[in-house]
Amino acid sequence: MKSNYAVLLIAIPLLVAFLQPLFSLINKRLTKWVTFLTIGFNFIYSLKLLNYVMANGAQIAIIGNWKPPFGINLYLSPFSMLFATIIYFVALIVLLVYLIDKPTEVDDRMSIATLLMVMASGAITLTGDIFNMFVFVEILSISTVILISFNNKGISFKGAFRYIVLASLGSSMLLLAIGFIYGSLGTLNLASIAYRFNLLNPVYASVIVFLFMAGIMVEAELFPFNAWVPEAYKGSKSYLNALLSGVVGTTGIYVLFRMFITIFGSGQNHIQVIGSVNFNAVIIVIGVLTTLIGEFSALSQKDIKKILAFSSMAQMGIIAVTIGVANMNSINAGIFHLINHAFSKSLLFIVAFPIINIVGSANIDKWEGLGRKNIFLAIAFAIGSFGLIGIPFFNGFWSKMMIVESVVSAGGWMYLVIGTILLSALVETFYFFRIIFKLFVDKKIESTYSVHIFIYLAILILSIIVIYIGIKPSFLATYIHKAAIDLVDKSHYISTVLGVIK
Amino acid sequence: MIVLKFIGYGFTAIIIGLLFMGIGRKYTARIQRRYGPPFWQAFIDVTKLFSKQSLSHNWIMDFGILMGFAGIVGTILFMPIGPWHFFSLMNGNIVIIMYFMTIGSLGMAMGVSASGNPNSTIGISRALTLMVGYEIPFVIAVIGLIFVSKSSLLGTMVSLQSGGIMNWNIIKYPFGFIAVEMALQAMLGEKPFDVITAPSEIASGPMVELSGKMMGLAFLQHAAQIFLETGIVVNLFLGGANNIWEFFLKQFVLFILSLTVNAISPRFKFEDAVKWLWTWPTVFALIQLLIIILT
Amino acid sequence: MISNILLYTMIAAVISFALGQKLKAVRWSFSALFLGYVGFQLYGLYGQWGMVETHNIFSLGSINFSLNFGITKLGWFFAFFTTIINIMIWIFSIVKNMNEKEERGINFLWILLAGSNLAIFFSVDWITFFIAWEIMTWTSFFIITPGWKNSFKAANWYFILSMFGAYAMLVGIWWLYATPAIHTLNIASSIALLAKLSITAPGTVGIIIALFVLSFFAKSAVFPFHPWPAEAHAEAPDDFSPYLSGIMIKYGLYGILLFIVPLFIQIMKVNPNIAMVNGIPVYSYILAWFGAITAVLGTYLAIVSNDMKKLAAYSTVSNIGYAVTSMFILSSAGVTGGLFHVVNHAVFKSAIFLSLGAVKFRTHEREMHKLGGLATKMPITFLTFLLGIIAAAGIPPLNGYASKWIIYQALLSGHFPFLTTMIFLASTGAFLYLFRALHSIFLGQLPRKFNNVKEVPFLMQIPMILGILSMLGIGYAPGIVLKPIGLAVKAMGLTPMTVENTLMVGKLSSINTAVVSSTFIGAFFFAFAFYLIGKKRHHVEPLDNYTAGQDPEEFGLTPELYHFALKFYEPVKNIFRPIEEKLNIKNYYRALVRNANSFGATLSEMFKLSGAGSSMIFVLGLVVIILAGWML
Amino acid sequence: MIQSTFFYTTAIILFLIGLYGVLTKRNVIKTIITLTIMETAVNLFLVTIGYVKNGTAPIFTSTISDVHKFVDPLPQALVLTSIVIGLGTTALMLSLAIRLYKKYKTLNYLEMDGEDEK
Repeated sequence: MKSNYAVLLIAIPLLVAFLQPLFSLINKRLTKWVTFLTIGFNFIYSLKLLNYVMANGAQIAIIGNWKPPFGINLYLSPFSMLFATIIYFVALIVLLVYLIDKPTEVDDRMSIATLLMVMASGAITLTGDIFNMFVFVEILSISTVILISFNNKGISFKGAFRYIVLASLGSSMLLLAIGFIYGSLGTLNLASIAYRFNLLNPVYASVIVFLFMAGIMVEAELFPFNAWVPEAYKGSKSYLNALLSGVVGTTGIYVLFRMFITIFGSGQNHIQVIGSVNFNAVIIVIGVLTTLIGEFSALSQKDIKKILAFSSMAQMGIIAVTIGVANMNSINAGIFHLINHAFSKSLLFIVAFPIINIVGSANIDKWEGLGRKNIFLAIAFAIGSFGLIGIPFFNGFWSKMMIVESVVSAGGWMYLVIGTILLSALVETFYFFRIIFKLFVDKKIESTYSVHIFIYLAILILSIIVIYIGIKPSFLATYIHKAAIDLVDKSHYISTVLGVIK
Repeated sequence: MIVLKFIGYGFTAIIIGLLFMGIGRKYTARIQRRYGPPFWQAFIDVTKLFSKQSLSHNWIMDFGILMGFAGIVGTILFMPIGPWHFFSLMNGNIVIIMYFMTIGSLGMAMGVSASGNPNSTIGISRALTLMVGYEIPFVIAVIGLIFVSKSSLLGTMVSLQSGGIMNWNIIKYPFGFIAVEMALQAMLGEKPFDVITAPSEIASGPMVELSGKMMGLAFLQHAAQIFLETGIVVNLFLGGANNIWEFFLKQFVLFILSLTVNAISPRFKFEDAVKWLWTWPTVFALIQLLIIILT
Repeated sequence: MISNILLYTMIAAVISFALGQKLKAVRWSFSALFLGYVGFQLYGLYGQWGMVETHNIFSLGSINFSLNFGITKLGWFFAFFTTIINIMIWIFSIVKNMNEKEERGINFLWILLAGSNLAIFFSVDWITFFIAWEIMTWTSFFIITPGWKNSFKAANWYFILSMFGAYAMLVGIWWLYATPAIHTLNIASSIALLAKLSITAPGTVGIIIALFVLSFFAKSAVFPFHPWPAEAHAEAPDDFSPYLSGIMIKYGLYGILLFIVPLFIQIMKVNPNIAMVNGIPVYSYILAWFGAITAVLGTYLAIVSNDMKKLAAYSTVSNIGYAVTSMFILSSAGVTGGLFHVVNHAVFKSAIFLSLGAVKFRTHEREMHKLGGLATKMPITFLTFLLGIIAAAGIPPLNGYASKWIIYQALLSGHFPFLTTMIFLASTGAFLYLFRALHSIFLGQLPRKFNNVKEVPFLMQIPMILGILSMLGIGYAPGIVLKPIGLAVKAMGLTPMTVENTLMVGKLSSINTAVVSSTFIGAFFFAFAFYLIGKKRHHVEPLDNYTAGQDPEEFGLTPELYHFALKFYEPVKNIFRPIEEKLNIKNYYRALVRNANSFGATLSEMFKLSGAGSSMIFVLGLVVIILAGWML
Repeated sequence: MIQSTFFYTTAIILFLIGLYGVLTKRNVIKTIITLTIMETAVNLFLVTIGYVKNGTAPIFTSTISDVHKFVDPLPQALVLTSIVIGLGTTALMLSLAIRLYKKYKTLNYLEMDGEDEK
């Protein structure tokens, strides 16, 4: 069974993380390279697996020869592999910048945290066991907190502390939900939960879904569980924010997708989350509120990190809406948008890093005239924002078109939803254009900071991807199409994991 | 031939206009218990002006004055004067007439404001604003007439009024006539609407910097304008005319009417003039329009 | 073929970008030449109606995204005329950019804009239309921003309103698509299907129309979106203002002609139970009123503004108002008049803005009271402006009156007395502001600091002279434009007006433009004869003037002091002041923006609470969600 | 059964106490303590799920072979894991508290001001 080796995606980073102290004995900078190479391996291997599952359909990887539902299994499908690949990819690009960032005392420890974080995210996308998921979510939040607090500023600690408080609250909820699930269904395997979830008393099921939602929405940056977002983003380094939004946020939304559509979902054409409550509506309302709050809050900010933080929050809200709408087109659109957001937002965060260093401030008012100093960075920032706003022939355009289409076609009160979302998008467009305008103002900036070639490389790769998806989205469309089908097809998920059910 | 006809039309308009002006001065003087100049005084003035040296600040001034005069003369060609039609009836379109007329205003305005005297410019700004004032009631009244005659041609309107005084629009649509008559007072720049020249306020306004033949041309323009504006009203409301003398007579009646009001009125404050035009005549014109639409 | 042209445009844009900072002259000449080539190609496309080119982009789920370009009569007409005007403007900007500081990448954006301009007119499905629309919006935003010092604020007025419109259109497009009875993205078939749907579901059709109308109105600055041109046109670079005013603002009108007007015509044909006023649907009548209000409002705002570019921009708004009113009359004359006015306005307003640009190029002054007496210094510019305002005022024999005449024909023959009155009011008011601009800039006293001002370079004069010629030409023979318009009108399902080169036949009357022109010339010669009779004139200095007997030097009179230009129409302002204070849409928008900002600031405070506070939000939020969830 | 109800009730009460603390305490240390209380409550809850009255360890021996008497081992495993995670979290939070104190010389969250804008 080839697919069983997929465990390496989790095992190797874990192993390397524990070995990092040894490497740091040789040289602290070495740990960075080790981290980079490990994630590089993960990326390449997951890409291979992605192509494998694209061709051969979903696979499971069994750990310790315990067949599901008794043992722990990994579920390798186009959807999970696609997101694992994207997470590893974004992490890889971010690590490119991390490699050349100026050395600090804590390089080795930071490498461990980064490695664990990326490992946990990848593992969350792959795992087929709910408790396993919980553990990885915990690892994810702990390592994220560590990463944030390494910046050694008051606000980093504040942000980190706020995050860990909320994450603990969330994980308590998550654990309660898992307890309820186990108490009622007697299993922790996702597939068997999916198989039997509709047998539950609807009220009981609703409690579970609510608790689960509260737990995972902390990571997914959805209101009202996202109070940590601005301070944590502000507190950590700009390129690490790319990990926060491109990896943590993406993972959170991934879990929402997987759980609400496949596991808790009804598995019919228009997917409804099982329970006595209209969860689809709840998620849509949460998404809309998040979008509205995120965009309007971003409008009033001057600090680029906070602006981008609020913006990521808002984008997560938009994707949450697509989860709630839950028809085939909206799921396609949501996946597409999640991918686009991961790329564009990472690009923006990474570009912001050298810009902050050149200008010496994260305040956008001080960014005036950057285009004269370094046109490349300015254009890259513009590309990232265009991708995010959805200017035609940049990636975000297509996914936003699809989102609008799917939400509008749902009809009814969705017109209100799309109205609010587009209003927020208008606000977003405004504040991004404001920044871009400032970049190209005619003003002189004095700075001696020279941008490292690796940063350029990272920016270039992401810019090219953003534009390439914009011009030729068809190559991504095949992946998304299969991923969406995988996501929606509940019975296929169950039968793949548990074997054919008599 | 056509050139001769053209010149004939132009001179008719000028001569009649100057005659009216002369008679008007005499008439006003008599009302005000003065002796007044002879009725051919206007001709004497014009001749005198053309024989004197004139001052000009630049070529635009000359050009503007010429354009002003040309605009009015050109407009007269579109108007049926009793049985006379310069063009075929098809062209006597009220919309074109109203727009062609403005060449005159624009030309005059351009000419005098090129002189660079603030008094004349103030006069022009007043003239243009007043134009907005009087054109509204005038246009509303005209729209009503166009609706009833289903044509915007003056010729058609005239022919619809033929056959006795009871067919005249003044009898059929009296409110419209009242509105237009009020507007005509402003069009002719007579009191209480003589805010444009207002000699005691802005030193004759537009005319302040004109002299010699410039002044002469302005004089001629004014004469032609009197002819044109009264002529339009005659065509619209007084049933046109079967021969030109009848036409001139009707024009003269209108002109005397307006002179009478002029002789006994004070001057409006400028804003009040416009406001007044937008209230009373406009209300009359609207009443007329509503009557036409609803019947 | 069309895709090739668009592709070349992209390539040209990249080439221009690659040419670097130093080769300014090469770049601008290259792009002007390129545009000439495009114009030539477009001319060759005449007659190939119905040709469609499809490029698939991708399909996902049940949607298939593709770019479809085709040639419609209306589209070709717009594309061709805008390109011609565009060439005029670009010739102007060669010199402008060579002599002034050129923003990096501006030319690149210009070429992209020209490309999206074509794409808008050639798109046959809504997705393509929307894409072109968006590209046009953001490129123009970036072209406007490097203009004057407040340009960013100004561009935002434009941009936010435009984007608002674009999003409205986006919802409209997908609503169309989501409606089972329509389910198409093709523009032409969506019109037919919508018209049919209006029988069974008038509400849906009404909302869809409203969404599209919002978008088009926002772009064309129809009331209540009228504030943006004054900001954007005024603050834009001087060579871009003609484009904004001449071409860009017409996209909304194109949209109306492309979609709304044919839709109404179709609805009138297939739907017997639609509510009608005066023979047109009530909706259409209401929209026509929007146009009329715009016309009057634009005129008023132009009258009271002191900035010359603002004045011209408001004039544009009011002209758009005429065109909108006329189009929504839905009669043959109405649509023709609206369309014709669009072209005429494009010509004369570009000429006006070009001459204003020329004035600014030499004087660097924008407020009118600081200028004056430039006519003798810049005769060609003056002549362009003079003829431009004559055309704008609708005075024969220039082009503006021909379209205004048709508009009046349409309004009067359709029995719309009050609309006619509004339009007439606006049109008469136009004299006020146009003359004011003429006087304040070109006539009156020449300030001493401008004593050495020269006429602009010859290359800059070329487009102005072209403008003069085309104004005169169209005024003399409107048929050359009206004939292709007739084709487009016929394609909408109306009987086109009878026109010949110099003859326009209306329902109420007909007009021979040649006669009108020759009358004016004849009258001028008549007047000139009098002029020759009179004694020779004598030239004096401008300041040698009537001063009520005072010696000018005694009380320190300067040309600047003797130039009456500031607060020119204070009386008009006084008359309208009570109304203006109550109905200021601009303040309303400002308040909206302010409130959005403070709303955002309030919301973001929520994220600065203590750890306990954020936990509170967490828990309370969860409780609320659970409670609300159970209620839903 | 009485006992498991008792445990459930205790778990809920503990959870609510913890929640109350989290929501009201501005002091960093107190927040950490209350969070730990919450975790304990959840752990207690989990253990109770698998609890069987008079049950035995889930190991087959010669004397005990009644499967129904077995206590479910899985919740216990979960709780073990969760305790470990909780330990890690608490340690992390405490270290953050130390850093916060060093930076701001206070443990009251609301008094940690300044240094917000760079």
